[in-house]
Amino acid sequence: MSIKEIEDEIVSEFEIFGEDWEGKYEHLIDLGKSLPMIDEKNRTEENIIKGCQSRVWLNSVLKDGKVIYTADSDAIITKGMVALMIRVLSKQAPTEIAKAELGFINKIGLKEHLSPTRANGLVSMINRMKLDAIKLSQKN
Amino acid sequence: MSIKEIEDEIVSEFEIFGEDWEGKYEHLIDLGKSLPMIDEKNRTEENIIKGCQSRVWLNSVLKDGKVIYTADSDAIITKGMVALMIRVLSKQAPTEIAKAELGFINKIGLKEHLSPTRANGLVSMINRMKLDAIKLSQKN
Amino acid sequence: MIDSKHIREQFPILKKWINNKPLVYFDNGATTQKPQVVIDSIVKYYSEQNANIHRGVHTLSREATELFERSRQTVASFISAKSSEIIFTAGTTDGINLIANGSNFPKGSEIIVSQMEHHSNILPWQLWCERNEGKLKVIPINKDGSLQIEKLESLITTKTVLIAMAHVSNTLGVINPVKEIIQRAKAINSKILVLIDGAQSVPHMSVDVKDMNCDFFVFSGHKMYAPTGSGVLFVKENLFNTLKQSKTGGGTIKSVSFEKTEYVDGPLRFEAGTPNIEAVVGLAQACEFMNSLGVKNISAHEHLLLEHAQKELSTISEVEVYANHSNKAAVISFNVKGQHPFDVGTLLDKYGIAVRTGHHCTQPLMSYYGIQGTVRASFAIYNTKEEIDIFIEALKKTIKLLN
Amino acid sequence: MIDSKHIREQFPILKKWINNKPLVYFDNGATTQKPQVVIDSIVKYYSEQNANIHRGVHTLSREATELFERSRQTVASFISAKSSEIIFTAGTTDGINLIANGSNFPKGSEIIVSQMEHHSNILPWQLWCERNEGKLKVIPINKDGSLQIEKLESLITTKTVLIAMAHVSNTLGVINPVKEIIQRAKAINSKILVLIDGAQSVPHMSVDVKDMNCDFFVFSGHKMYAPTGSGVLFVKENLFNTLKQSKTGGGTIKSVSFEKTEYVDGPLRFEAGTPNIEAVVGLAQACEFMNSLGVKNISAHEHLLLEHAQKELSTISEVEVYANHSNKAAVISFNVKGQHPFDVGTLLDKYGIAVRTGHHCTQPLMSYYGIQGTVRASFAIYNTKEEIDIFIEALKKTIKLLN
Ligand SMILES: Cc1ncc(COP(=O)(O)O)c(C=O)c1O
Ligand SMILES: Cc1ncc(COP(=O)(O)O)c(C=O)c1O
Repeated sequence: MSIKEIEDEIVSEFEIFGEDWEGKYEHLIDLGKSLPMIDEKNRTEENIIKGCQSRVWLNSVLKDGKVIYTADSDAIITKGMVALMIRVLSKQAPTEIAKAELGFINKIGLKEHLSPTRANGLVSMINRMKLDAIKLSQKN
Repeated sequence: MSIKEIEDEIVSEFEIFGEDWEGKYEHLIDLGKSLPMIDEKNRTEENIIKGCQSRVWLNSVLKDGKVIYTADSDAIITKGMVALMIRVLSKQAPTEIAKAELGFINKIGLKEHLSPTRANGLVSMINRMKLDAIKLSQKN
Repeated sequence: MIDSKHIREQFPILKKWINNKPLVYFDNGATTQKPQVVIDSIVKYYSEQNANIHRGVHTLSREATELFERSRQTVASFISAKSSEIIFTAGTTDGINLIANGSNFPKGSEIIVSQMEHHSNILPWQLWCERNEGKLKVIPINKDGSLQIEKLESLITTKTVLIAMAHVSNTLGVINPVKEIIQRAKAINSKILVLIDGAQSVPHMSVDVKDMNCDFFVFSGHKMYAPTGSGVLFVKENLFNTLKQSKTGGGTIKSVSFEKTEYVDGPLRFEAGTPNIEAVVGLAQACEFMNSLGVKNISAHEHLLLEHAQKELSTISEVEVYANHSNKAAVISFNVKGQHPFDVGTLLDKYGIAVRTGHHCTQPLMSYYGIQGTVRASFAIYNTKEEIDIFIEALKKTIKLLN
Repeated sequence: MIDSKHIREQFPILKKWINNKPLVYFDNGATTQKPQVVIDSIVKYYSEQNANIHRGVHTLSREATELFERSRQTVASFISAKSSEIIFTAGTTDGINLIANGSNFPKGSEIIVSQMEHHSNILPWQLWCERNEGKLKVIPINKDGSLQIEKLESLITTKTVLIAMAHVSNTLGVINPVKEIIQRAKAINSKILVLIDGAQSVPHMSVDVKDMNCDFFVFSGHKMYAPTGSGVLFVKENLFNTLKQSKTGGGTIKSVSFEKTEYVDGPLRFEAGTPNIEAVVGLAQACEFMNSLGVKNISAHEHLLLEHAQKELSTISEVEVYANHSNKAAVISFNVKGQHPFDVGTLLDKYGIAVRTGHHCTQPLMSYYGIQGTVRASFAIYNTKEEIDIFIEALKKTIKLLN
């Protein structure tokens, strides 16, 4: 599926919650819990993205022209957001990742997490995902 | 005349101006102009009282138990105020000077010159006049 | 004693709804909201009184100067100081830096802080030590947040020049026995200076710097109902001449030439540039607001809130409260076991409750407890028991959501 | 172009009467009055938006942070800078001190200022020189207030590290050819840094720091319709890493321990403590106010006032105007022959006219002219030709009274 298609899928998945933010966050927390843990060897200083409060670890590799991301966070809500980002961007082509606009976050009503001042480092993570994708594609 | 009597005299002298501040200031300026210059030898660094803007020179001597002040200023309105102060306090006994409240300034509608923040150094001058009086009386 | 309804009406922001819930503002340790009288004093200042001060001959300038200096008097009385001991600053951090940059301590001196200090009362001294071969020493604490003051004597050496410590911990709320510490330190060496960081005490309790016998005392207006950008540095009168200027410019001088500048004495020497006149006027208004309620009444009300919150929190088994200390201002730091404070704070916000999460600018204290951060609820005069009940309900739901 | 009546209505204080006369406010060089939109932005901030910024997870804090950072963007655009180059300060004086205390200049360096500098752009460098065996050199001026820039080359030596000078003289209004000076200095030695004091330029004319190619640029909010306590220090991006911190504390760090502190990069490293959020929001609003009128239109209107005032003053034989320079902002300094400026100012105030008298924090400039002080009338967007006529009438009466 393309990035756009996955985004649309997530949007309809979240639509059922409507104004029920508790349901929405419960789902987000579940997503966080079910995200596979990052390999212990990839939990490095280099892979860390520091927000003021919660931390994110991100590892990126290129396989058959697609970027494979694994990631983790010490805060579960952040980890839920991370899970969504991985679902959308992992296994996509670097060029597609670089130009993704990720409008779905706004559409599912979680745009507060995208505030440039948000303490959770999610914005930095998205930037890092794109940067990694570009770097990896240039290396090969 | 006592300090109080001179103050009263000045108050009635200024009463004729009523709300006519131009008349009042004209009179003040005239008083400034007619104040005898301070002796050149008393225009010393030591006798200077620095306001932010205009300067006052004050010289005090004790004669027959009374303080004789001479003073000057480089601004004519300040000098007018200085003239009034001298008229009230000069040739009075140190103890009387020290306890004078000088309510006449308020009564003649010139209290803006008494603002502790006034740039003309008048408040400092009054303090210095009292201080000099006390010092002179203690010396003898 | 305190009529909450009446007080709340004076704070316009408290009418706000957040995420479709009425705002419950428990982030007062970070900054307090402002009462209408303070907002009005700003509006009045700019609508009727604004002018630059000190040197102006014209009426507006003279009146603004009088207003400014009257404000200095009000603020001085508020902490039992003289107005000639009050330097207006931009805040607590600004005041501490002014002392750190202006001190005349010899190279190699030792400075003592405590384990619970705010970064603003650590970094300026760390920097001073770095640049002057100095040594930073730390008064350790106990798990309940109390200082190990019995260690004080062994920390003090002949090189000790300053003790810099918080009156009240911003993270734990613990009230430190500053008067006793000052006494003990000065008994060892009367030349040791003591700086008290009152950022979290002045908003909540009566402070008397004379009785306390501190040498420097700093606080921020914005944490005590006053505008942002206002702050106070108290300097004991006889110490003014020992302080170097670190910031200079307009308003500090008697005379200037390229060869030689003569500075004025007293507070004005340290207030270079046009001061934040509006904020100073607002700060005096905030002092009057607190006086009108009675600072003792404020303490008492907030203490009731603290006790209620502590009691309620203790019924939630997942909650771990830090510093179960008996002498506290109305601040509680806690964590939900196994949960990140960020998650707890994010969900509480969804319920309309504003708490602070994270390290609260006290990373060394976090290291002591071996944690990344806490959730902090801190109360002010306009908070109510009902709000605490709403908060406890929301916290229970939050815990459920996270599990 | 500029509808004076409409503009005046936006400044509530202009309705004031002083000594039974309508206020004529010509003390804009000291501080400007504030338009209703700026006052409203403060009221709105405290009534709906107030929270401490940067680290908060809750909605109010997040929104306040966004507002603060959006304000940085607005202010940056206003002087054609990037927002990553904007440090918020408490004012011009604060910004200059931050550079003086943060610079890494080697001992014995030489710093060049001009004869017309404000004390705030002299004393910090004088202090630096005193403490670092440095040397302060002075660009001389001509009677018309122009700089003797032909002297620049001979003042610069291999030890010159900085030129610090005003964009516009606060006493004379003269606009200095800063772009040319920067070009000439950097042609001699590209490492020489240039700090421009824009306190009197930003309020009155379009400023483009990129085009000017200065390294540091400072100004005050309160002189450009914004709240007291707001100020800006522009630092060219590549110079951030050369600046030491002179003020540190909360908000500047990545991590803190007693052993080692890691600081963040960029402007936040220099904004220790809770910033003056309200004033920053108000400053952005003031930029928008000026943008909405058009900065070029403001300049043009003020220039008309200047020309009218100069023409009228030239008809009074007793008046001596300083600096008959062709390139001026709307500032006039003058004296009445044989009269003390204090007397002139005091009487003008009686006629409702607020002018500044004295040395205007430029004593070295006063020494150059061999005078104690001047009377200064300085104009802003809300002043009118009619006010100048009232002023001229009052000045004539004043002269009569004094003679
Ligand atoms: C040219 C100039 N520089 C510096 C300053 C100092 O500005 P502030 O008092 O706002 O720090 C002023 C204001 O008087 C000024 O006109
Ligand atoms: C104990 C303590 N010290 C210092 C500070 C710093 O105050 P400000 O940010 O107002 O400078 C704070 C505020 O967070 C504090 O709580």
